Amino acid sequence: MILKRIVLGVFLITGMLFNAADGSAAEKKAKVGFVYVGPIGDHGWSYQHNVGRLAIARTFSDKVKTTYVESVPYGADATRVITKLARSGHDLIFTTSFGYMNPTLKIAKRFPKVKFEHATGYKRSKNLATYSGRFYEGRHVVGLIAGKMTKSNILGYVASYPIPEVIRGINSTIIAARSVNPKIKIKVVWVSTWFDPGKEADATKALIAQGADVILQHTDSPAPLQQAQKNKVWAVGQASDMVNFGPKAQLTAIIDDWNAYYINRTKAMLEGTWKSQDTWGGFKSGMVKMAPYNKAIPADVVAMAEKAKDGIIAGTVHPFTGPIKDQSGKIVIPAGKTADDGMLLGMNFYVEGVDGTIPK
Amino acid sequence: MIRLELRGQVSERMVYCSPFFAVIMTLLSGMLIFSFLGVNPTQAIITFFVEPISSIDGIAELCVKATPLVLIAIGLSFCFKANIWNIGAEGQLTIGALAGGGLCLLFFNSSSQFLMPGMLIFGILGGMAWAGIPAFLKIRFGTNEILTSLMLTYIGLLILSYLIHGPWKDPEGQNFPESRLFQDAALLPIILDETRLHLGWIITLICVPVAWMLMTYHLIGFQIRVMGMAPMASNFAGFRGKNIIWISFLISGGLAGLAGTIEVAGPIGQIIPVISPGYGFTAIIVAFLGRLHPIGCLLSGLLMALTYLGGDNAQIELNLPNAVTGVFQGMLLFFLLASDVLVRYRIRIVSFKNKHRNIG
Amino acid sequence: MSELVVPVLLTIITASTPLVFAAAGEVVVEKSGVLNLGVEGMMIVGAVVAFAVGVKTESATLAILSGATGGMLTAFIFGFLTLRLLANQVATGLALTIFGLGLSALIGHGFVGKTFSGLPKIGIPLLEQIPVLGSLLFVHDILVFLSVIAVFLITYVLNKTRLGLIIRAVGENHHAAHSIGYSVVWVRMGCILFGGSMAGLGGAYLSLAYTPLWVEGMTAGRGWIALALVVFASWRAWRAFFGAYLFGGITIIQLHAQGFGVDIASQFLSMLPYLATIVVLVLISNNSSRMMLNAPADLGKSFHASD
Amino acid sequence: MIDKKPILELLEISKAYPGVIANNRVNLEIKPGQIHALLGENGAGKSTLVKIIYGVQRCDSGKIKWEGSEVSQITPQIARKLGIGMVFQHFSLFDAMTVEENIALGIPANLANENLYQNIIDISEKYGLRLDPCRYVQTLSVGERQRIEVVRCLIQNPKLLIMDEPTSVLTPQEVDKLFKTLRRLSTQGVAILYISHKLQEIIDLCHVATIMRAGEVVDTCIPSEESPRSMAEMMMGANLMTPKKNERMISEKPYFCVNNLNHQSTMENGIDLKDITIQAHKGEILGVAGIAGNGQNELMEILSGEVRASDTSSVSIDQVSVGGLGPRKRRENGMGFVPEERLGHGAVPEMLLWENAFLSGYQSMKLMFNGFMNVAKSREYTEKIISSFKVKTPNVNVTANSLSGGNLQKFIFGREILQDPKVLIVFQPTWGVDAGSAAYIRQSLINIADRGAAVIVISQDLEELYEISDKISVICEGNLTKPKIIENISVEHVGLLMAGIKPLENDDLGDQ
Repeated sequence: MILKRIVLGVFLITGMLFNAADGSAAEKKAKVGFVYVGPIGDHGWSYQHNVGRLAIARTFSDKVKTTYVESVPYGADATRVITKLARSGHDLIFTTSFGYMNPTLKIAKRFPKVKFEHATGYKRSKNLATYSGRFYEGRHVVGLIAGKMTKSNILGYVASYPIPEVIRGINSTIIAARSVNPKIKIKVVWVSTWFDPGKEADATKALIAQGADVILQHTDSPAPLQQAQKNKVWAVGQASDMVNFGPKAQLTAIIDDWNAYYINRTKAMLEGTWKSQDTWGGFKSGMVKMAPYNKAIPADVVAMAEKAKDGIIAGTVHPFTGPIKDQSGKIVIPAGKTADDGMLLGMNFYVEGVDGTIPK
Repeated sequence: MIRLELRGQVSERMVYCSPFFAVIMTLLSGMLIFSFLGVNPTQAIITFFVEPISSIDGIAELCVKATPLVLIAIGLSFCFKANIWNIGAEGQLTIGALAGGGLCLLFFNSSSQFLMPGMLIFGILGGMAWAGIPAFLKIRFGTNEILTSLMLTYIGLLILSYLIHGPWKDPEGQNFPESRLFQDAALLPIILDETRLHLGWIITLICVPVAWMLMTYHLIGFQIRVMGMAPMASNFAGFRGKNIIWISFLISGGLAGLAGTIEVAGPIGQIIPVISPGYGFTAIIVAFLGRLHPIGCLLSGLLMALTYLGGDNAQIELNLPNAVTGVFQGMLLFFLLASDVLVRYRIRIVSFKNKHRNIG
Repeated sequence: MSELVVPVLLTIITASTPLVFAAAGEVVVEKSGVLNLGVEGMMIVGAVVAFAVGVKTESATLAILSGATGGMLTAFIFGFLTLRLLANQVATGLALTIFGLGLSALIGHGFVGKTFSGLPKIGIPLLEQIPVLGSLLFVHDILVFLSVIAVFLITYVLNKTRLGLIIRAVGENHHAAHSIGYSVVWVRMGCILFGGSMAGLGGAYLSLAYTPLWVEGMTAGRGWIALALVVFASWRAWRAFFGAYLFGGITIIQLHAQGFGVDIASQFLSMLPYLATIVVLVLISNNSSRMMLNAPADLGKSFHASD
Repeated sequence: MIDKKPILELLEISKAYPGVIANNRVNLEIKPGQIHALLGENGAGKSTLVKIIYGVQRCDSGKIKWEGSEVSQITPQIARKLGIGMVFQHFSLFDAMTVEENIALGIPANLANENLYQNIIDISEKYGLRLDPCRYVQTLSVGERQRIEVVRCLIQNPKLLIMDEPTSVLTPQEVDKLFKTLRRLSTQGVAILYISHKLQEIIDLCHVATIMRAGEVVDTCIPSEESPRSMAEMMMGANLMTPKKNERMISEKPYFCVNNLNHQSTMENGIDLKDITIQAHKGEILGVAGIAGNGQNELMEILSGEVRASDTSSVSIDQVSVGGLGPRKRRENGMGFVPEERLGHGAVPEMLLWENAFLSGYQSMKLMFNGFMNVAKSREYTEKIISSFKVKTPNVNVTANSLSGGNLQKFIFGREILQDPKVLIVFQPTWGVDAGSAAYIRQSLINIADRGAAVIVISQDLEELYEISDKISVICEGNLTKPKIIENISVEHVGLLMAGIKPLENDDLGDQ
């Protein structure tokens, strides 16, 4: 206890010496802050969030000032940066990666007046909302198209880490693909990184060499698409429309579109209607979008894809509708039932049709 | 024409003055860059260097950030003084964090007051074990320790990745790659309310004089220095070279492991996929900037930490990209390293004409 | 069989080429007695400069040349600091990496999302028509050929020419080299610049051919691997070449093995190249006299004429 | 010869290093065919002067004239082009390269062609300097290494050959051979600048001598008209002190023994020790003569315990086996050591004097307190060394490398001797030490023997061994001869033993 007081005393004195520069941030504009896990130049996950930030800046150019901090590592640094944002007068702070969950929760407790939004997490509090995209809906549409476009009946999947988000995407794809072509198999290569263009390209080549003729990816760079273009096979863009990296190869892309959500939440904050909530938006809310379809896809396939998309929006189609068997053939979702969000969020098994096992 | 002239003796004055030259040079060229980027240079410098530490919280954050850097750099100083190139502190930190954190996960129900100290000890042992491998290989097979310690870093990071995606995943964490949150008994106590300043900083402050005494006035430190400066003289005095290799590896591994455990039991509070944003590598620079002296390491660790805090600040306040921090940091280091020359050499400006007369 | 093996081998070639450039360049640098740990920094500057020029001019030749120049200029900073101002080589190299990563992000800011057409494949007439081997060995882009030529040239120059003799002499005993009249500083500066341009070419290969795009941090640690390869190869360019292919090979084969459904945690598969390096290192260290003969005796030591 | 024009003239050459004036207004001229001695103590500025001539160092002021015309800038390349060749005292050779590569590096590029191999063989045969161009330098003896340097010069047909202390590593027989070569070159019109501090050699070989002291030329003379004594006094500027030997009590039984020791060298291309037997008595100085590289390093390592022999019983003190002990434990048993290299072996160059005193004295002088260095006590001990051995230093807080060679060597001797060793083993005690310090060190060796210690001196300097030893053994190719009483064995005899030739006559002469 005595120690604490001494330390406090020392710090108070030093603090006073330096206090001159503080307290100058008396601006009228509301402030919205973003924390990105990667550089905004990754052309993937962080890049798309930054697109959303720019949308806020455009929409509320006279009312809101946006700031961002990029390449913030998980752990001690994340806490510091988020605290710094909260402390420097930000009203709404988006922390855009899973690893920021616990830091954001802790800081939200300390700054009850600041509103926080954490992407892809599941812990909420009064001033901490969560949001994420139902990208598996997009993967369903992609699965249907891939199922129709493949000649070799082998799909290749470049995967990052075996977390539920990624496994869910793989399952959603194969379920959809097998619904139009039961002979299809999917090969998964784990690259153990979110971001290494070279390695992603190598994994793509490995998949192509083993017969895959549609490449899907759950990593961040456009390298797999670019490689597919080079090898003249199909591929699907990730996070943004990557068509200029593979104009011939890209069948479509699953776009993370945060613009509408970010604008809505900022508006709610400005109007005082902001409430903590969990948003898991899909096609319906516009958080997940499909990029324009490749001209080479036959019209009936496009129509089928669009129909599935409309069905998902309408609620008549669910990508995880029973009967769904896991790899051992055991029924995990009985006929007529659909997977609930809890099951989806914690998904850690492969369904039938996936080659190999989930790395442990 | 610039000419360097060897000083007869190391200039004591320059040992202390040269860092200031470096900082002034960095400030000047930094201002140049900032005005080039269209930012008010004075404001940028204040944002970078003054504002981050103009509050108690800021100073506390500075110490939190500096803690692992200083600890590891002190440990590395022992190795580098002995002319042993351990560049695998990052791996030793990771394994230390896993050992310390693993103890906590093993006794996740425990609220024993011995848990936290036990974790710190385990962390030290873990780091020592990982550093012991290159030490063993060097002694037994003469294997180059630069390579083995670097390779072991990659392996350590992959072990972390494996554990966190597999056996150590939080059972209630919806399959996300994070461990349980550590219980309170496992966390380092906060020593300054309302900040994140934790016991680890006190441990660091204790380590500095202890390391200083050990290095300068203890037989162990003496042996290490003799071995580094003149290995033959070390043999002459009858010091055992193998023991010195062991000791210096174990000290640096132990301190890196301690730093790792302090990170997970301090600001992070759980095991996450990225425990350190490269502290093990940054600390190499910190060690050299600190002239391999514990006090120097403390000062250079604080300076290094300040550049990170300043980098956050520059992004938040000035909307400068993270890349500017890297360039700025690089420049600061270049100037600091270059200014070291003044300690041992005198700079003479020689005009070209003059030079010719001298020779003729 | 060849339908399966050829693509694997081709992938190994692309995966290894950037490592070959960077490692072969560093062999020359270290042979002259300089330890430059900033390979990663020089590589990524090379990558971004090459890509930027490539996008602006649409000229592959200009892009490659400027990639080499970018790496060389970055290396010059290192050379100036360590040779003229006698800064510590290890710390300066590490600082160079931090600096290079930052600088490349600044330069590359406007080039994210841009594309480059990639490097055209060149076939060697006649040879390319050999079945299997032709497409494997004789149809590549210019940089792949260049990397092989560079390894041959470096091996030749270092071992068979006077220039190589001087470089080795300077790395072996800089005081002796100075006293018989060689400028240690300039020989080393030349080697550092050469090493920088080679690292730059390695980076250029990444951003022009391997994955023709620019994203921040795209070298993803390859510079460090290249450094490891130099010691692994006990300072011989051709061994660094094979080391790079071995390393690339293990990485690629584990990706392919996954496609075949080999059931090991991906983390353990990813460990293989690093474990293999340690094992090989232990094996060759046992023959320590051979190691010693190749290791430049004055590696990492600063030189000042009046010392 | 006298009316010939000088080939090289130095006018008012000055050069200063921080804290030292190495050359002060030096004038010198050398004529073709002349063997010109440059004589001076260590540190007199000879080496700096020749480095300036060869362009390795630049002078601060002064002029250099070559064949009558001024040379504005000299680098080693230019020097070689002019026709200057140089054999360095510390060879400028590269261990990990072959003889041919080493020679190629030191000659102009146009000579380093495909004929080089044959040229080397031709030259070496012509002058009787046998060399295999394919060998790696690290496998060669010191004598062979010097041949590389000489051949490297001769291959360029030099007009001036500079030799910096060439004989310090050669046997008397090898010296004769070298002199023959030099005389032959001289008759061919080659000027030779011969640097040495060995007076007899200069009298035997040189036509003219220039004598330097403290950076200045103090005298010139014709050596054949001088005696060693008169030249030594010119060189030193004072009268020489010769060590006094006293009658001593020599112990009956040997105190320190090595019995039939065989040892494989741990060094690359080292010399294996074969069946070594040493019996050192208290109160006696045993000299071990030999040419460098004949196993002295290995012997020193074994005696000091830095390397341990496989048969641990082969080394003993007072009948107690110490063969398995390292240097630290051997010191506990009353041994003291002075290795050959002062900087880096006997002392840590960048460490302060008191830390260097601690280095070997911390046990016997009890300079430690619970594992910590007792700084005050270490300083006190250092002060004592400095005062009792007349070490010139401002204080105890200077680094070892700031002391001159002689002062540092006195410091190291003081450090060992003040620990009062029962057995003192020294290796090249006065190598590179100024004559004043050398005499002091020799006297202190005699004094400690007077006090009853067993002393072993391993040295290449025969004069020195004759001055101080009671008995002498010769080491050659790892074999050690039986010791002979010094008065009973001639220098020539020792020279033959050093060269590995066993003289037949009088073999038993002088055995104890």
